[in-house]
Amino acid sequence: MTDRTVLRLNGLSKRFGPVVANDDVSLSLARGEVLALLGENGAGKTTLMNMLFGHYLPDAGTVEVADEAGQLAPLPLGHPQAALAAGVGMVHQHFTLAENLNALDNITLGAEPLRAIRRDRRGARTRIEAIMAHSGLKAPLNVPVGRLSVGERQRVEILKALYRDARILVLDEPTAVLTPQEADTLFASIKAMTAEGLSVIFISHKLREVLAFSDRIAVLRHGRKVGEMATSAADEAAIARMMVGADTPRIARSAMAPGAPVLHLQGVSVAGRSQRDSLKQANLTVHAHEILGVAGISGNGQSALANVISGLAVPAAGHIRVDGSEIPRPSPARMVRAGVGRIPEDRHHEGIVGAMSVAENMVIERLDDTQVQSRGLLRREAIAAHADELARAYDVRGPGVTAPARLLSGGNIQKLILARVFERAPRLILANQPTRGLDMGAAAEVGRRLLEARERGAGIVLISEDLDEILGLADRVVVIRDGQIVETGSHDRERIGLMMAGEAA
Amino acid sequence: AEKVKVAAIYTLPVEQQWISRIHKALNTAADRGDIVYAFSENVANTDYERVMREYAEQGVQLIVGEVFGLERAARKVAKDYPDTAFLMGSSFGPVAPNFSVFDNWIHEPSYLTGMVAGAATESNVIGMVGGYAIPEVNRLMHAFMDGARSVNPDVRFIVNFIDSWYDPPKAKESAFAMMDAGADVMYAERFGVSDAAVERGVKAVGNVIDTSGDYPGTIVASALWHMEATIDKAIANVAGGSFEAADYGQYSFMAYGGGSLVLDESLVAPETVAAVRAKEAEILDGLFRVNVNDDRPVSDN
Amino acid sequence: MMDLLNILMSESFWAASLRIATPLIFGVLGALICERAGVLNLGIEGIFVVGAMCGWMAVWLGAGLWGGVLVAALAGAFFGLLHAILTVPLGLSQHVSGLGITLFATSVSYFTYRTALPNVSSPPRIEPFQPLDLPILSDLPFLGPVLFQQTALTWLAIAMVGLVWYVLNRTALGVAIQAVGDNPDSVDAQGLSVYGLRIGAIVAGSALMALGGAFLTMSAFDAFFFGMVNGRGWVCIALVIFASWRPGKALLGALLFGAFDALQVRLQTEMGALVPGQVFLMAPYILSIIALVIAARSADYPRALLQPWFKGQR
Amino acid sequence: MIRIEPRANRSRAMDLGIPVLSAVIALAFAAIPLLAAGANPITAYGEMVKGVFGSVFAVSEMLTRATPLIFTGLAAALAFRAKLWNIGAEGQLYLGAMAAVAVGAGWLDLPGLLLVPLIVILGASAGAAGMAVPTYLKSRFGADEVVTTLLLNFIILIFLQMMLEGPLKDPMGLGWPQSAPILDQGMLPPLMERMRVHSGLILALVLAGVAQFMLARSVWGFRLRAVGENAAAARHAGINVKRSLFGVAIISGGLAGLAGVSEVAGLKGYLTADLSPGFGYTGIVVAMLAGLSPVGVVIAALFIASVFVGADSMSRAMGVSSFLADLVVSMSLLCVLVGGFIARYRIIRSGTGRAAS
Ligand SMILES: Nc1ncnc2c1ncn2[C@@H]1O[C@H](COP(=O)(O)OP(=O)(O)OP(=O)(O)O)[C@@H](O)[C@H]1O
Ligand SMILES: Nc1ncnc2c1ncn2[C@@H]1O[C@H](COP(=O)(O)OP(=O)(O)OP(=O)(O)O)[C@@H](O)[C@H]1O
Ligand SMILES: [Mg+2]
Ligand SMILES: [Mg+2]
Repeated sequence: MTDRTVLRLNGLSKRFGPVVANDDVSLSLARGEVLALLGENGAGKTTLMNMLFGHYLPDAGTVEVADEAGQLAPLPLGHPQAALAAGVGMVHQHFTLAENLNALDNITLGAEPLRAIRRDRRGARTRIEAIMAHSGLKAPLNVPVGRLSVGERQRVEILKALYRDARILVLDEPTAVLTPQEADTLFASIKAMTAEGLSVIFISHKLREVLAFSDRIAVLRHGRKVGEMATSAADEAAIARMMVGADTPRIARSAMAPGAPVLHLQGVSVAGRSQRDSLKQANLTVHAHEILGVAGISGNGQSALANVISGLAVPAAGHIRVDGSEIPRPSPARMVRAGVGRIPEDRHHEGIVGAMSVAENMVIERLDDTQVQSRGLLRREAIAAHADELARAYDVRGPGVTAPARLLSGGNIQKLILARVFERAPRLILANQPTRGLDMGAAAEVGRRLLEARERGAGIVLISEDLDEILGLADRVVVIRDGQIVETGSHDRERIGLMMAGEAA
Repeated sequence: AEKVKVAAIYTLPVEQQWISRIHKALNTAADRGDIVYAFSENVANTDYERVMREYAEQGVQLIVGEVFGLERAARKVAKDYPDTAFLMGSSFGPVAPNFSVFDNWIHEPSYLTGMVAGAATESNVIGMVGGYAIPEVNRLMHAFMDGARSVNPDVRFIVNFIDSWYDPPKAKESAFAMMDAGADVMYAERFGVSDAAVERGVKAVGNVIDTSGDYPGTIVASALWHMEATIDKAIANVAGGSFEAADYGQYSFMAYGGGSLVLDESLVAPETVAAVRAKEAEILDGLFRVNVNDDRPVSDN
Repeated sequence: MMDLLNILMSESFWAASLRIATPLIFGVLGALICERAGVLNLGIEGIFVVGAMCGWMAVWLGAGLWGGVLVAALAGAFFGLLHAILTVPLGLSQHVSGLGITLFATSVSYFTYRTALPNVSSPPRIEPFQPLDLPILSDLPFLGPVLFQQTALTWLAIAMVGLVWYVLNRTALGVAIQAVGDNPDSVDAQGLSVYGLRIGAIVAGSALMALGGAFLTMSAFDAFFFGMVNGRGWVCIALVIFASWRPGKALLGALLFGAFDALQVRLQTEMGALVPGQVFLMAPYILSIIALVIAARSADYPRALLQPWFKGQR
Repeated sequence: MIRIEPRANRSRAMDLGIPVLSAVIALAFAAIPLLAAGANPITAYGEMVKGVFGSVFAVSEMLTRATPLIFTGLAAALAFRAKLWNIGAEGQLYLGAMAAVAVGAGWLDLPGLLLVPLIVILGASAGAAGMAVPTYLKSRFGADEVVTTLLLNFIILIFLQMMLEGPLKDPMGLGWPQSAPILDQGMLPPLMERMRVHSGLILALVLAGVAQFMLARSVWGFRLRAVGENAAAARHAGINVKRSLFGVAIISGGLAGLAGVSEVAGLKGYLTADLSPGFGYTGIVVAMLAGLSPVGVVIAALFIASVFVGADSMSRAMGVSSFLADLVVSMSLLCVLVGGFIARYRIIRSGTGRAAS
């Protein structure tokens, strides 16, 4: 094994102020191997990879990378340039693309000498096209990246690494924003490349793909490595136990009779900036005691639908009825008043005001409430008490309710939003990608809360690109494609997948 | 004798033409050994009163400056320091016992330069570029225009203000525009105008300071202001303990040597020189009074 | 109406427009480079003053005209470096640092000038750049006076437009600058230095700005005056947005502003009696706002503008 | 390689000490121009302190200079809190001043009890209108407010000159482009006999307190902070972002307008085109030095005013060019900026991080 080792991390540690993000973590990776790195949100996976790539300087530890001849040599730390030169490529959890540039420029960025007075764009294009043909990862090269879909952007990120001749590829949650089909294609391409000697470390919260595509699994918990096993010897329950340190409860879902309609969209059209975010004559009804799953490939009008329900978009045509009464000119405030709870897709950007306190974020939707204010002044004691109570009830963990919300981890931010939404016992809930990027524990908690609300009598619109999640939670599934909403009348994975691709009615 | 302590407070840098004349006269007095001279330049009007009081507190005997922006406040300061002498550029009158005023009353030589210009123009268009349309400027422009019309009734004026004391490139552009519109004599109230005149080979008339050395062959005549008469008079009064509130404006008149005309006889026709000299004599003898008009001058159409 | 037509047809009007636009071209290009890299440089007004003072002073001390241009650029680069250090590695507020640089650069220039020349009544003059009297070209009808009787600095400004365009759009360095202004992480992840690119861009941009100032004292005029920059730097900040951060449009914007200004003096001389002169003075600014309102819909900000970036932090 | 990390434990001593230390360092830098001009720095520092704190008059002058800076500082701080980049306080100041003289200079001969509030309200309204226009252009057309407010400064200043040569011109002013004086009963009362410091200062301090309170404690402040920190989230949460922006635009413009009212009705009495030596721009600096906190604005304004008045007075006492004052102010500003940074962050020099083999 040693002669085939291409990467070795030795005792890496890193702390951020009081937080120990990584504590004496060692790992090794063999040529052609796919290693899955698992762990809850905040376990330190990204931090570990960032040290490997040179974004962070470790407090202790070393990294060794095999050179072309297969000889392990120490890697200078803290320099992405050195990592790139040593053949390490990294696809970051959050895209690191310049959106004003096209894919070609993004891919060649940093690969060409800055002093040169000419670029060889033709040569670069030829090379990239060869890599695309070889890897099966295709993306348009001439369009500004800002106009590409997330799937295309993800592929550009990987192409960036391949263009730099990466022999070790780090993928930090590459499928968090991809559809199952896209994810499968991606992994198939990667698998093919590993056969030619590419070694891969990938981070994921989706156990299905971990089990399907990795050779080996390493688990981090609270910054320490707590286990390593061959994938062939692993099963979901064992991995979950290792990650959380305990068994995760399974979600139980009982059958329920749907009640009265709580949301009725009739011929709703939204003219979006592009084809992607428009809605065409959409009809949709959601009942009390019902979870309606909206499946679809990303960019087929999901955001337009979400914007209509959350009041951000004013439809060009059609009627919206919530709980039986028509909403004439929708706005977020009117929707809140009508009893709509909204879990936004992008929790960092739309869900919270990071610089404001957890407590303030908990009341931000109900500033007119007399519990929150009297005569225009905030009732600070009441707000704090209320926040403490909610944080306890919804298990929002972090540095306290007076701390800025941005300090919370992703999972806890989502819990904050859940608390804010569910507390008001909404009649209708819009849950847009509610578990994206969450670890298993946190995702299970979201599911449990949604089911609880359904029990209570709420109608729920669950928009998700994770078909497993929809199939697990929804009573009824519709597919959104090209701005139109189609009933599926079934829970058949295959059939829904085909409908999403537009190949069956 | 004991040197008189003099301080000057200027709202613009000492390069500004108007201020440079006061500065020069005070420097001359200092070089002569009559005074100890200190000054603050570029003092914002907001800060002006503080600076006045600071100098007064320091025991300065004579404070010279310009109070066009704070006539009332300045007089209040003077009242608070009755032992200090104030000699201030001002549009209003003196206030007993210690607040005297002056102004650049060189409308007389300006009238004479106007005569030169009126005779010199062949296109009968004269361009005038000013900084701001304040009475100090307007009055001299009107005198100049009157002088030009007196010798050439057909003359037309185009007038432009650039709304800045210090933007020579802009003044130059403004002058170019006037020459494009036919002006062949330029009234150079601002820096930059004469430069434009040199480039296009037309004539220019100077104001306040003598720039003929910088633009030989271009400046046909200049109306000069001399502050020496005013300053020396004030210093003498302070030294002699006889400083009183008075209007020193007359010391800028030609009769006191406060204003004068220079003309380049190689550029001006002899009969014009003669006519101008005759008018100059009339003014000096008190036989001719140049009209004073403080309104904003406008272009003829 | 006839007057207006006559003005617009005259070569001297267009020559004046280009002349007035020249310092603005330098300034807008400089500001554009800084902002493309993600940093607003409100130090521009002060850097103009420094350029005007240093360039002129160098020539006055005997450095020669091109020596003066070089000195001005270096002085601008120095203040740019100061702004860069404050805003890039230290990540301080770009607004405040910029205004601070303007105040600092202006007061250093004024203090230096006054301390060096305590007793001048009229500022010393230099022999400025002369119009390039090119053999045949200058005698061409219309184009001759408009284009070929300008000074070398005007030509340098126009050449800079092409150079900046080329560098930004055709070289790896330019691509990297555009990337760092959009998403610094993209540059960092590819092994390039965010700090290096940004600091370099600000220094280079500031050097260009200083040339705008140098034009005022070495070409448009031949001496240095207090206050002679007179807001020209601020105008450039506006023009950058009008230009949507593109060199070609920057040239257009500067020329438009120059044309408005040239038109303004001409209309004022023609119609000064009918309308208060200030109406004309206001016109270039009002038209700039109108142009901005029209251009705003398509304005595409460098996304990282004003955002500090720290290595190893999220 | 250097790294920058937020300080984990910021001590009180540091929070207070570093700004003071930075100011001291700035003064040390000031020795360079002083020596260049041939003056003795040590004597100069003594003169500088005397110039600000040496007498009641000196202190009152410092407070007089600080007053407009508090108003414009507040104007910038509140707008910037909402990420509305109002660079136009200078113009809005003049709008306020124009409104003040328009009603106060004899147009209405009311008793002071009515006239003063009227002047204050109309002045603030004029400033507010001056900020409403760019805010409208921003929300309607997406026109960047940095540019529009900046350009409006020039437009308003030229407009002012037009007014001062036209409708607002004092018929008794002997042709000078200046307004008629505000009636005596319309003036903000002075605070001290024979001193210039006036009750505009009290108004400024009260407004700073109110702003501080409202920002932290009111729903209005909550909305403002939310919009400024994350407009998308605020909008999603049902906050009317446009209305919030307009609200703060009007308050910001109003505060800048009050700076003009305070200068013209508290100090000068009549309006000229050089009323403000850049108070609007300095207000931005004040606001940022204060970390956009209203109470901080008061401290920062006092600081800037002290440095300016002290250095200005010192330049006279030492016989060096009066351009020194602005130079010392700008050096202090830059040093305090860096000092504030050092108080918040640690700069760590680390080796290149080569791995030991
Ligand atoms: N730059 C940083 N500054 C401060 N704290 C940080 C920084 N980067 C990471 N952390 C903290 O270190 C811990 C580990 O974070 P990391 O991003 O490595 O987790 P992760 O395992 O990748 O989680 P996720 O699954 O949510 O991506 C977290 O507590 C995080 O808040
Ligand atoms: N390296 C290159 N080689 C050949 N053609 C190119 C290259 N880069 C761009 N082009 C083409 O040149 C034209 C102009 O390029 P680009 O879009 O970068 O300029 P622009 O952004 O419009 O210019 P500016 O920034 O001056 O406004 C386009 O048609 C583009 O496809
Ligand atoms: Mg992570
Ligand atoms: Mg381009």
